[in-house]
Formats: sequence, structure tokens, C-alpha cells
Amino acid sequence: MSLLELTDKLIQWVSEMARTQGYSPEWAGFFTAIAIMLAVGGFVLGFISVVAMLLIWMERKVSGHMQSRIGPNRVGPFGLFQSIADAVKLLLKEDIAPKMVDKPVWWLAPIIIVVPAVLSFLCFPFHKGWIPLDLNLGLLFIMAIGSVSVIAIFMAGYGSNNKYSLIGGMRTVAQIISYEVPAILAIVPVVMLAGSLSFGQIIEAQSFRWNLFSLWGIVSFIIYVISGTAEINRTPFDIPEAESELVAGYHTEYSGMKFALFFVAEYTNMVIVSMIASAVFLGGYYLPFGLGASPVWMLLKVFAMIFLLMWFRWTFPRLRVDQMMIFGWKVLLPISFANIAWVGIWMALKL
Amino acid sequence: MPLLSLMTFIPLAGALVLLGVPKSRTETIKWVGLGFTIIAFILSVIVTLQYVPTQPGFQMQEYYSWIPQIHVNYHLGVDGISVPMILLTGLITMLAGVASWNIKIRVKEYWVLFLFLETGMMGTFACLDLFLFYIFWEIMLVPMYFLIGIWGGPRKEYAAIKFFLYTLAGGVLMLIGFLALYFTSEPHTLSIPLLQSLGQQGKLFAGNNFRFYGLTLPHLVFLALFIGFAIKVPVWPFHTWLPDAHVEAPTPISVILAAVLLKMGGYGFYRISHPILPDAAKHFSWLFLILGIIGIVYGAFVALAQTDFKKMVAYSSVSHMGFILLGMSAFTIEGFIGGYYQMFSHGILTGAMFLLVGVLYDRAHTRDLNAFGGLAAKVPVYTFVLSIMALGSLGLPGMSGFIAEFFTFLGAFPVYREMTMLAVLTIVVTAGYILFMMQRVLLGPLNEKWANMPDINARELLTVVPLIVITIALGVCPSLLLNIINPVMKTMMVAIGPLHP
Amino acid sequence: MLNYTNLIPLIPLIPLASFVILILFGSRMKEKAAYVSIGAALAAFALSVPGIMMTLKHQSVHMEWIWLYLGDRPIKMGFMIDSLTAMMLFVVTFIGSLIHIYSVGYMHGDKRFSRYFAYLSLFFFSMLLIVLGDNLIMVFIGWEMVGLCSYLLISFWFERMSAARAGMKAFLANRVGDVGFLLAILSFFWMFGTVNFEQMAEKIHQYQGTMLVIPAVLLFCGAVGKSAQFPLHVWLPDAMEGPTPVSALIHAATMVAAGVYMVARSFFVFHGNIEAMQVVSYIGCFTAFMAATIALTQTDIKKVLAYSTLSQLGYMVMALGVGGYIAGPFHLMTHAFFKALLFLGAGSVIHGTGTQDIRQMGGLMKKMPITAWTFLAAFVAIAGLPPFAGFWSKDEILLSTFNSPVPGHLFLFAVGLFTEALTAFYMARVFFLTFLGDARDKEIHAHESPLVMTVPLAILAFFALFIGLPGSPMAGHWFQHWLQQSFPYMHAHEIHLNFGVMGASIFLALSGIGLAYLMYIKGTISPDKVAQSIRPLYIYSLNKWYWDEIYGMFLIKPFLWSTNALYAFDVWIVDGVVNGAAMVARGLGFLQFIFDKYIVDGIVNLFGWVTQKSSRIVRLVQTGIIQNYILLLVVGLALIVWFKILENMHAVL
Amino acid sequence: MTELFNTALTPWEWTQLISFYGIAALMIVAALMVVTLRNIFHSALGLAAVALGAAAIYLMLDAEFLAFVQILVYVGAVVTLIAFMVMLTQRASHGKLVRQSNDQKTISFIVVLSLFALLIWKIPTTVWNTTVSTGNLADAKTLGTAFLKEYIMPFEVISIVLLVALIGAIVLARREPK
Amino acid sequence: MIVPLAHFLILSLIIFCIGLYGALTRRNAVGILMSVELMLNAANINLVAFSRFVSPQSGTGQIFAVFVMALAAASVAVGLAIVICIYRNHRTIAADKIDLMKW
Repeated sequence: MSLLELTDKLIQWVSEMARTQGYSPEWAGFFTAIAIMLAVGGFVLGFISVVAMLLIWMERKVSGHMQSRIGPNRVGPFGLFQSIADAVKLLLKEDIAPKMVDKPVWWLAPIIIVVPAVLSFLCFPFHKGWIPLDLNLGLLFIMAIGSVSVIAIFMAGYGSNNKYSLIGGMRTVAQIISYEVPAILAIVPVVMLAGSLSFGQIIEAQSFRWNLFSLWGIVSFIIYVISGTAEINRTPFDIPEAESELVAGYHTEYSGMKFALFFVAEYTNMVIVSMIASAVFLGGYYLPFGLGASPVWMLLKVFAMIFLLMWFRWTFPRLRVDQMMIFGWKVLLPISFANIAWVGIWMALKL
Repeated sequence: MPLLSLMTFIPLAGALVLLGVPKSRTETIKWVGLGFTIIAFILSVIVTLQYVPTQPGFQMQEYYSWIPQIHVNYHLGVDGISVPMILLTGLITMLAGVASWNIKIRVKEYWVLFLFLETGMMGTFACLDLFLFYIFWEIMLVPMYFLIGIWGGPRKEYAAIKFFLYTLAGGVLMLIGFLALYFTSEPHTLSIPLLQSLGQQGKLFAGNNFRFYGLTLPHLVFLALFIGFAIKVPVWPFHTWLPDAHVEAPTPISVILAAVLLKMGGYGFYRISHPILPDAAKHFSWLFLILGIIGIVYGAFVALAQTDFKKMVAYSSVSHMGFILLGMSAFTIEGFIGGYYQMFSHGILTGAMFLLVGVLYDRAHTRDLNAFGGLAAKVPVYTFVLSIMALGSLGLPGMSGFIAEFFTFLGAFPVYREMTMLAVLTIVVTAGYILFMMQRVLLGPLNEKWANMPDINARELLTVVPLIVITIALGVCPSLLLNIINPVMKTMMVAIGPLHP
Repeated sequence: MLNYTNLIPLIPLIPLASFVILILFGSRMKEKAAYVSIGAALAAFALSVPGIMMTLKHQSVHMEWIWLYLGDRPIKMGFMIDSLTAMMLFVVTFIGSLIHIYSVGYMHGDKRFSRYFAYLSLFFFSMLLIVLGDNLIMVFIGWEMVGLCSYLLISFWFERMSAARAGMKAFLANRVGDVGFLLAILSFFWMFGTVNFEQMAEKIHQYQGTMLVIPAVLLFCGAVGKSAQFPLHVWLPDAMEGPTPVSALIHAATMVAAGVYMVARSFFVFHGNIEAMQVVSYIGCFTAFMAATIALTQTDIKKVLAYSTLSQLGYMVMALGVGGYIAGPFHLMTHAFFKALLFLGAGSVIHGTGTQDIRQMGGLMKKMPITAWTFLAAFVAIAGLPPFAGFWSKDEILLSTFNSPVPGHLFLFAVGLFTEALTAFYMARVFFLTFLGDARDKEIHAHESPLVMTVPLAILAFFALFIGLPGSPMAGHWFQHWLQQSFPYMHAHEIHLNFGVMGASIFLALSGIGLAYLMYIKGTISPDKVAQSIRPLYIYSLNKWYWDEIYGMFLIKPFLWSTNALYAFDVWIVDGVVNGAAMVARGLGFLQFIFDKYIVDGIVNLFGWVTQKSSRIVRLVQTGIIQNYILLLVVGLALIVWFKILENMHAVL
Repeated sequence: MTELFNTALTPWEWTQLISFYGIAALMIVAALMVVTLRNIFHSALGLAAVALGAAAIYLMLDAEFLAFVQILVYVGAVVTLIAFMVMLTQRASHGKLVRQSNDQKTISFIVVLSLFALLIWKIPTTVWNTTVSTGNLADAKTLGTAFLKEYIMPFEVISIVLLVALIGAIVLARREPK
Repeated sequence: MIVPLAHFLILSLIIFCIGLYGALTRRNAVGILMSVELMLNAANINLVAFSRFVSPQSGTGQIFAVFVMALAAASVAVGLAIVICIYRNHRTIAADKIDLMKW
């Protein structure tokens, strides 16, 4: 809450300053708005970095326990500060730029890949009314902005001027494009039923009954989780960065802070996928059957989803490229179409 | 519930389902295909039962705007003119499906086309929009072409192409007629009910002064429609595709061709040309009369000269279909009802005749009438069934054919006495060729070649018995059908008016 | 309501039910099938008895129902029983039942035994429709159905080609008559709007026009077909191919008489319609005479009887034609009994001897006494010896001919008398040759028929002898008065006995019999010599006046030829036009191809040549590089924009 | 400074102006990159930049839906496809293509310039039939309704075109099985 | 909207002309495709601008723009396939080297 108070103070200060400096009320309001934007932006950025680091720690812990190890436990209580230590290490590391890389592209790639990840947080529904920017087309916005990361990955793969990176990048892009389709199609029934693309309204529509509590909901949910996993290139869909084949895929040539940015982007994307799944299928900040609503539930659900993704990673073996493609186009796609058709027919009959 | 759409497109759905069945599983294909024809038949029965004859106008209408730019609507609906035809289509297609059981080659394609054909037929009878009508009308040609061209007899290609081109030529003329109707109606419309009311109020072609050798535009439009429908009927002299198509087509397709497709021409007269252009129809009543009489007499005479069983039945169709024209030429209610009754009755009788020819052909692999003889002793049940149907098409009282002919004569006689007498005389010739056929096939000493011929089996009997029941029921109690068509004919006659007011 | 009126439909429907049962299950019943059919016939008889009784009390029964609506016009169907109907009902059901019983013996062992009885039942049904129908449509329906039954029964033994052909001939000849009948129905419908007998009678009574002749003649055409009058008589002799009981029932007693019945029933059409009556009477008279002459020389016992039937039917028709509307039906009834008896007797003879040729028979009196005596009874009845049945009815006919208003009635009367002599002669010839004298063929071992056949013979013999009595002066012409109630529109007139006519009739009959006695018993006059002396006439008669040959030559052959010609026309001309159109299209295509190749293409080649030469230079523009093209396109676009702008500026300026 | 901000324009208008011209400049630069750069991949990135810029312009023009679709289609699909094309034909792009432009460079420039001149001369002088926006602007719902009502026919046709293009592309690009 | 319509049109015109120039001069087939996409984008800006300024309520221009986008996507897909096909057969994607259509 202190953060909110701080923000409040900042805004008051700005409007006070503007007024005392003799600006017209319009301009004062304008500056205030900018201040709000900055505050929100700062909050989001802070949230992202904290969450990313927390997730890295969490992943190591989870993987450790799944493999009957303990995981990081030296730095801080339960090794909590291990991520901070890592971040510091990466920041301080020498920035190596290979000679043959396509400089501008290689440089821009890690920056661009973070942009969509951060922008997606604009629609993070913490609580009723606590959505930084509740766009009418929120879902579409996230989907659209997410596709920008494809370009960034391409840039990274191409810019590295490295066979492995290029192949890794192309694989990634192919995979993302392929699985974006079932992911969107899995959400379509929800949109059809809620009649809106805005997160706020979709969640409100589930205030009593989650979308998960129906046959089509379960199907959609499963499809979405699978395609989501594929979109963020996590095991079992980590083909693009398969160490044993491609070294590390498109970020082979990156190190230091640039690598860290890729890392942050990946974990942020994980949060976003979990966020969408929670908001769209699991009722967002609502408990089922009107039992209550709170931002805590939202965060808990997001973390539960993240845990699920991690669980996947340490449970399933990696797929082959052709298996992955066949699964996406020949299994998920038809099922999601059938699902949409079914929901459509159901709606038509009901209406 | 969109009953008519359901009925029309259920067979199409069946065809799509069949596309998914593997080719090798012929038994499954047959049962699935038959299942869909049965569903369509049941739906057609439901339509018939739901139809309220006493209520005027079209019923069970479905209306959706389709291509608003040219005023095309998806408009279905039935009245007393279409209901019996729909029932006939459902029934005959189902029976033809049963008769298709011994189609052995390319079963899957056959059934897919077969079901596709049924959709076309149902649609033609159920639609109330000229555009839709034209689409369904033409769409039927395609499966028919393949069904004759692939599963037919030795000259199947010739027959199929002839059928296709002939009907297509008619279709084009019909389309020209439709377009003329569209562009001259104000507002532009292709809706049949609307055009009917416009035409009957004399608002169609109002103020159009076009003349072509003394023919006005409605006359020309009517002629175009007439030729289009006449080819399908078929009216002499457009009939020559019929014997070829019938002879070459496989049995079930002959049945459908005779029982349903030929009716579309007549249906076109009843539904489109006469109600929309009553004055032109009256102007050309002499054409109907002359061609009808020629068809009746000529078809009967030529049928007597045949040695091929199917050809004989085909020419007898030409003769029988002439009654429709004769009935319609008089513009009396008896004539109109008689012509319509003849359509239904001919569908039942000739359908059964072709089924029975098929039964014989399956056993003997020949249709030469002179090759048989004395079969009555060998195949008594078949003989019985064939005799009933033959006597029915001969016009024996107690069966539907007599009622139809009698009504037609009753309607035509007060208007055209001499010509009707000529037509009545033809019943002798009709009896001649039917009896001659029976004598050559069934009677006389047994031809030893067929000493081991098995009698008609249960499946084949199943296809014919319903037709026997219907034809006798309609002969004894014509009210079954008249109750449906009487009110609508009355309204139509009131709207069209008598020939010489 | 279970009153009698509502039971009338059962009279035809019971035989129909019998037909349905037999056709479906008959083959399993074997010979028990006969019981169903006989039961149905007897039930029909029993049911009609109350109706007949009611007419005796001068009542009539009538029921009708609406069959269908044609537009707004209801078309009614109905049954009625008046005295004429009652007479027919009696004839049909009574004789029919006897013949059913007789058939059990005659058809014993036939492989299609049940089918035979099924057809008989169907015939019963149809015949009763004719008899009971109160309108022409109903009669027509029955009319066609009896035709069908006749067809089925004539070609019952269809393995014989001649039987099959005879059936077809019968049906077709009937059909020709039916055309007339149908046209008559249409005419009446058109003229009066009804075909109900009562209503028609009423309307015709008020009718003033002159157009009634043609419908009347057309209606008579139906009777001509069914009652086998000239010129449609040819089918009846051939119809003898059927089983003999069928010949008795259908082709002697009932169906062929339906024509007479129908004319009598619709006599109001002919009454006062002199032209039509003339046609009817002359045709009847001619048929009677012609058939009698043919019967003189035939040697097949059934053929003789067939021609005799023809002749007698001609008699009846003539009677109606000359206005003897009661004489005709009266003779119909008596004839039904004695002719049925004759046929059954002949059947018994055929059954016993196995041949139909009277030249091979002889002396059967001893071997088949019951048959012989009953045959004798029938013979005296048909020959017109008083006081037996035939005498009274024939006398009635001759009397009405004598008193007729029809022009030329005396000529008709003379021919009638002469025909009666002929009848007596040929019937005597048959009887003498068959039963008297010695057996001419030793191969034939005749035996008396079983009881099931002889008992009906005996019953019929009784009626054949005495059925004429109710119409005799001794009974005060009771029958005629009774029948008169069916003709309410006629003035009942007193019947004056004319002993001259009676005497002439008796004399001629006796002289005919006497001549036959001299020729075939005594042998004083040799039949062969007589035949030799009038050989052309003999041959002419033996060959049945060559009617079959004439029809074959002048009708059937040209007809068949015309069908083939029309078919050829269809194939070569009509279809030829279609194929020709295709050919022409293809030919035009070929011509165009030629034209195209040498003329059009030549010019094109010329241009091409010129172009080729000139385009050596111009073709450099075509580089194959798309971007060049796009550039040109853009230049064009720029120009268009430019001109457009200029235009707008002008417009603004 | 203060005075400048207190002129007639509201801060919102200022933002619009600045963002519009900024974005426009960026787009023009990126477009030039597309047509001039030797490295075709860089050109593709330029195209992506133009597409994003266009999306921003759409946002300014209150066409939210279109903006997001633009990003989804252009950045997510078109540019990706082009990048793939670049990768798959990399050898040709790098090795043999020494010259990046063809022989009609000059004349093309002149033609395009003249066209440009014509239009740039005409655009400011034309009076456009603009209206002041009152009431609700067209949003996604309006568009969706329009697609399924007035424009259903074109919509269906375009779907079929897409399907055909899809099939055509597959057929063309598929290696013939030996 | 403070920015006048004409400025949007001019921006669109500039991008269009740049794209046109590229389409006319680039040798690389992929380059040509990209230039065409530029032109289409320029057209879209035009459409949306008109939509906003002329009929803001009906959104007709936006609908047209959506159609244009669909067509652009289709053309790129087919273009990609063609280019790959050409590349496979001719080992080049230079537009002025592919002149098989020359008489």
C-alpha cells in the first residue's frame, strides 16, 4: 500500500507544481496524466523485474525438488537472493559482441523482445477496476502485441550470423506462428459467450461460474495451455533452443545483459500466458460460485499456472519437430474448430 | 423447424457423410445411403401430414434474403401442387434406393450422386424462387448425367450426352424466360408468389408494346418457358431423348427419371408458366392441345412397334404425359386436376413398370420382348404384379390411371370435342401395346431358355408393393389426392379464368 | 344402421373379398379354394334375395354417397335395385352360383384351380357393379372390370397361344366399344352435367335439342363391344378358348348380356330417338342373321353355341332397337338360363368325351342320360317350342318388331322369323348329331359327369323350361308389368296377342327341326349334297363370312404397319432432326474449321506476316521483365491523373 | 516556454501533432529503408517498422481494431513470411545480386516523381467532404455487424480467396514427390 | 483531430510513391513484394483516414482496409510460394533475370 501512497503523493506533487508554475488547468491535467503514466509504468517495470527474478528462483527450486535436490539455498533465506546475485553477475559481465554479427539487428533484438512482454502487462487484471488499461479489445491487443516478439526472435537468429541461431530462430518462429492459431481459437468460445474482448468483462462474466466448469471450457483450457506452452518455447516444446541440437538456439551468441533480457522476456511471457489462462478460464480474481474476489486469488492462480508449466518442463521429454507440427495442425486445430462449432451451435440453439 | 430445408438438404448431408465412408465398405454405404433416403421420405410424409389443404396460400414457408442485389431470396414453401410431388419424390427415391441394391460397381460414387440428385429434386419442388428453381433444376442434370453415363447400358455415353444437352438447351430457354420475367416485373423480382399475383392482376408486361411477328413479349416468354418445360415432360417432338435415356439408364435411375424428373416439366406448367402468364397460356392453348394429342396418339402407336421392353414403357410415357397437356389446354378445373392426377399416377405406375422391367432384366439380361414367353407359369408372383401395373397403365378403372384419364377427358371434352374423341380412341391402342407386351412376355408356351428363372424376391417385391397399394388406393378413393389439390386448383382456376370468358 | 339399404354394397364386396383372399392365399388352399368362392357367390345371392322381394312389392332401393369433389362439383356413386336390376341380380347370382358349383367338378385337378375361382369371384364383383350401379361411371367401371375378367379367363390356359391371342382379341374388341361408351359418358356429362340414370332420364325428358343421336349411338357402341354385335362380334367365337363354365357364365349368360342390360337401362336415351333406334335394330338384326348362318355349318360344339349366342344377342338388341324395351330383357333372362344350360351340357359332353367336334360324337344319350335330357330341355327352349321359355320371349320380340315405329320394321320382322327357323335347325343339328344315332368314333369312351356337375344341370333345366311362363298370357303378362316399373317414363301399353305372329313362329321352328331330323336322323336329305349344291354359300358360312380375314387385311395389318412407320418416323425423322441438329452443328463446326483454317487464318497469317515483320522492331518493348510493364502502367496512370486534373480544372474554370 | 504551451492548442492536440509527425517521419525513413537497403532482411525490418507506424496512425484515427489487426497481420504474418522468404533464398540475396536496382532506375524516379508532384499539388487544394465526428465512432462491434450484414458477400468471397491462396501457395511451394 | 486530412493523405502519398519506386526498381523479387506491401499500407492509411474524416460512424473505410489486409496476406503467401518455386528452378530471384515470358 505504501507504493500506492507514494504514487498518490507523486501525482499530487506534480499537479501542485504545474499549478504554481502558472500553467493552464489543461496543461496541469496533462502533466498529471503523464505522471500517472510514469507511475504505472514504473510499477509495471518493477513488478516485472521482481516477478521475473522470483520465477527464476522458483523454477530452480521446483526443478530441484522434482529431481530430489534442494535447489539454491546458500544466498539468503531458502536461496531467495540467488536471482539477485545472478542478475548482478549478468549486469557486470563483459559485453561480448562477435565480429561477424549484423550489428544493428543483433543489438536491437533483445530490446525489442522485451517490449511486447512489458506492454502486455498493460492489461493485467489485478482486481475489479485495477487494470492498468482495460482496453475494449484487450485480448486482441495482447495477441497482436505478442506477435511482435516473433520479429525480435527473427532478428536475433538472423543477426547472430550463426547457423544454429538462424535455424533456432526459424524454428521458433514457425512454432509460434503454428501454435498461435489454436491458442486464439481456444479463446474464441470464451469471447463468443462473454460477447467482449475486454478482460474486465470476460472476468465479470465468470463471477459465479468459471469458464472451466463446462466441457467446452475444459477442452479450450487444455488446448490453450498446450499452445501457450509451445508459444513460450518451454519443454516439451523447447525444440528451438534444444541444447543438444542447436547449442542454445537464437540466443547462442548473446551474453551478459542482452542474455538477461531474453531471459526476462521468457519468464514474463510465462506470466502472461498464465495470466490469460487464469483470467479467461479460471475466473480471474473471482473465487467460484460467488465465494469472493481479491487480487490475491488472481496472483495465486497465476502462480499455480506457472507451477503447472514448470511441472510440464520437468516431466515431459522434448518433442521432435515434425511431431510438434503435426500435433499443432492436425490435432489441436481441428479440435479447437470443433469446439467453436459446438459452442456456436449451442448458442444458436439456446438463443 | 425448417422442415422443408431439412427435407431438401438431408440427402445432401447424406452424400457428405458417404464421402467419409471408405470405398470398400459397400454394405455400410448402401445402408447409410438408404437410411438417408428413408429419413427424407419420412420428412416428406411429415410435410404432407402437416399441410393443411383448406388453408390458402403457401405453407411452411422459409424466407431468407440471399442475394439482395438481384432480389434473390432463399424462399421455400409448399402448396397443394407441390406437396404430392414432394411425397412422390420421397417415396420413389426410397424405393429406387432399395432397387439400387445390386449396383455393384463404384457403389460409393453411385450413392453420393444418388443422394445429390434427391436434393435437387426435392429443392425443385419445394422452392418458391425462380433463381432457386433454376439452380435446383440444373443441378439435377449433373448427377443424372453421371448416373446414366457411368452405370448405364451399352450406349450410355450417347444417351447421357443427349439427355444433358437437350435438357440444358431447354434450361437455357427457361432461364431466358426467367430473366425476361425479372426485368419486366416492377419491382424486379424472382419470387414465384409475387410474380403469380402480378401476372394474374395483369401488371406484368403492362405497357410493353414489343411485337415480333404478331407475338407480344409475354407470348415469347411463355414460349421460352414452354419449350424449357416441354423438353423435360417430354412433349412431342422434344421427346427423343427419353427412349435413349431410359434404355441406357440403370433400373433405379430409369425409375427416378420416369417417376420424378418427367414431372418437373408438368410441375413447371402448373407452378410457373400458367399462373404467371395466364393470358399467354390461353393464347397458346391450341399448342398444348395439338402437341398433347399428337403425343398421346403418336406415343401409343410407336410404343406398339417396340420390341425393347424399356423403350415400350418409355414411349408409353410420352403417350401418358400427353394427357397433362391435353388437360391443361382446356382451362377447366377438371382438366387441370386430371393433368395433375396423371402426373402423380404416371409417376407411380411407370416407376413400378421400370422396376419390374429391371427385375426381368436382372434375371434374363435382355429386354427383348420377343425373347420371352410363357413366363406366367414360371414366375406367378411376378406375373401378378406386372399384370396389375400393366393394367393400371392401360387405364383400367379401379386404378389411378383411369381416374387421371377420365378427369382429363372430362375437362377437355366440353372445350375440344373432336380432338378429345381422337385422344379417347387412343385408349384402344394403349390397351393394344400393353396386352401385346403381356402376351409376348407372360403368355404362350414357356420359352425353355427361362426354365430356371427364379421368381421375384422379397426385396424387389418390397419396392413394388407400396406402389401397387397406392395406385389402387388412388383409383378407388381419389379423394386422398383430390383433397390436397382441389382447393389450390380452385383458387388457380379462379385466378386464371376460363379459356373463353 | 343395419337396414337393407346399407347392406347393398356387401353384395359386390363379398365376392371382392373372396377374390383378395384367394389371390393372396389361394395357392395354399388347393381345391378348398372353391368353397370360399362358392360361399361368396351364395352369400351375394342370399343378400340380393330381399332386394328382389322388395321389387316384387313394387318398391325400389337406392343408396348413394359422394365419391369425390372435382372442384366444387360432387361426383356421386350409388347402388340401386329396381325390377330390371332385380332380374339381372337374379340371373347373375343364381346362374353364377350354379356355375361355381359346376366348376368344381369341371376344373378338378387343374393346376391353377384356386386362381380360376379367384377370377370368377372378381368377375362376380364386377358384374354386380354393372348391375347395381346407378350411374354410367359405375357401370363403366364394372364394364371394364368384366372385360378384364373375361380376358383373364379366356386366356386362362395361356400356355396355348390361341388362348392368349383370343383373350387379347376379346379385350381389344371390347376396348373399341368402350371408347364409344366413354365418349357417351363424356357427352352426357357435358350435356346434362350428370350421369345418374334417374337424373339423366329426367333431363332428357325435358331435352329439346337434336344432338342426342350421336351420344346414343356412342353409348350403343359400348353395347356393341360387350354384347359382341357386328362389327365387333369377332371376339366371342374365339372366346370359347376359355374353360367351358366360363363360356357359360360370361360369354353366354351374363357378361355379354350386359350390353343389352345397359341399353335397356338407358333406354330413355333411345326412346323416341328414331335414328339411333334404327341403328340399333339393324345392327341387331344383321348380327342375329349372320351368326345364325354361320352356326349352321360349324362342327365344334362350342363354336355352334357361341354363334348361337351371337345370334340370340342380336335378337335382343334388335328387340331394343325396335322399341321392345321389355322384350329384350325378357329374352335376356330366358336366354341366360337355356344358354347357360347348353354350355354346361356341352361342357359335360366335352368332359365326358374329351373332344369338341360333333362329328366324332353321337349316341351319347345312353352313356350320358342326365346331360342328354337336360340338353334336350335347353334345345326345346331355344328352338321356340311352346310353352317353353324361349317361345314366350321370342314371341314378344317378334311382336314388338311387328308393331314397331321404326322404318322397315317388317323387313326386320321377316329376317327375325327366318333366323328363328335357322336357330331351330342348327340347334336340332347339334342335338341330333351329339346325342342320337350311333357313336361315330369308337375311340371315345364317354361317361356321365359327376353329381356336382349334373345337379346344377338339372336345376337349370327346370328353369330353362319354365322361366318363360311368368311372361306368358297364361300368367297375364305378369313379368312384363313387373318390369315396367323400371321404365316409368314409358307409357305402359296393353299387350295384344297376335296369333298370326305366334303361329308363324311355331311353324318356322318346327320346320327347322323337321329339316334337321330329315337330314341327320333319317338321312333322306344328305347334308353333303346340300352343301355341294350351294357350295359358295357353304364355304362362306364355314369360314365365318371371312370376317377375321377382312379385319386382318384391312385393319390390323395397316394398323401395325402404321405403328412401324411411325416408329421409323420417330427414329429417322424426329430423332433425326435432333441428331441432325447435332450433325449440322458439328458440320458447321467443321466448315468453320475449314473457313477458319484457310480464310480467316489466311488473313490472320497475312496480318501475322506483316505484323511479324513490323514487330521485329516493336517487340523490343516486350522484355519479359515485369517491372518494365509496371513502369508503363504507372506512366499511363500518371497520364490519366494528369488529364483528370486538367478536366477538373476546366470544369472549375 | 510557458507561453508556448499556453497557445491555442490543447495539450492533447499537441500530443497528437507531435506523435503524428514523429511517426510520419519514422515511417518515411523506414519506407526508404525498405526500398534502398542492400540487405534485404533489413528491408524487411523496415517494412515491420512501417507496419507498426501505420498501426499507430490507425490508433490515432480511432481505429483500434484495425490497428491491432494490422500488427497481427503485418508484423505477425506478412513480415514473418517475408523474413522466411529471405532466409530460404538467402544465397540468392547475398551472393549473386550485386546490384540492388535495375536499369530503369532513373526513368522510374522521374515518373514516380512526376506522379508525386501531380498529387502533392492537388491534395492540399482539394476540398474534402469531411464531417465533424459526433456520436459514437465506428468500433469493433460496428465493423463486425457490417461484415456479417451489408458486406457478407465480399466477406465470404475474401474468405474463399484466402483459402484459395493458401492452397495455391501449398501446391506451388511443395516439392514434387519423386 | 488536429492533424488535417490532407496530411494523412500526403503521408500516404509519400509512402505510396516510395513503394512504387521500390516496386519499379528493386531487382530482388522479395524486395518487390515488400514494396507492394508498402503501397498497400499507404492505401490503407488513406482508407482509414477517409473513414475517420468522412464517415466516422459507419467505418466503411476500415472494412475496406480489412479486405485489403486479407488480400495483402494472400498475395504474400502466394508470392512467397512463387518466389520459392522460381528460386528452386532458376537459382535466382532477380526480377530482371526471369524473363521467360519474353516472346
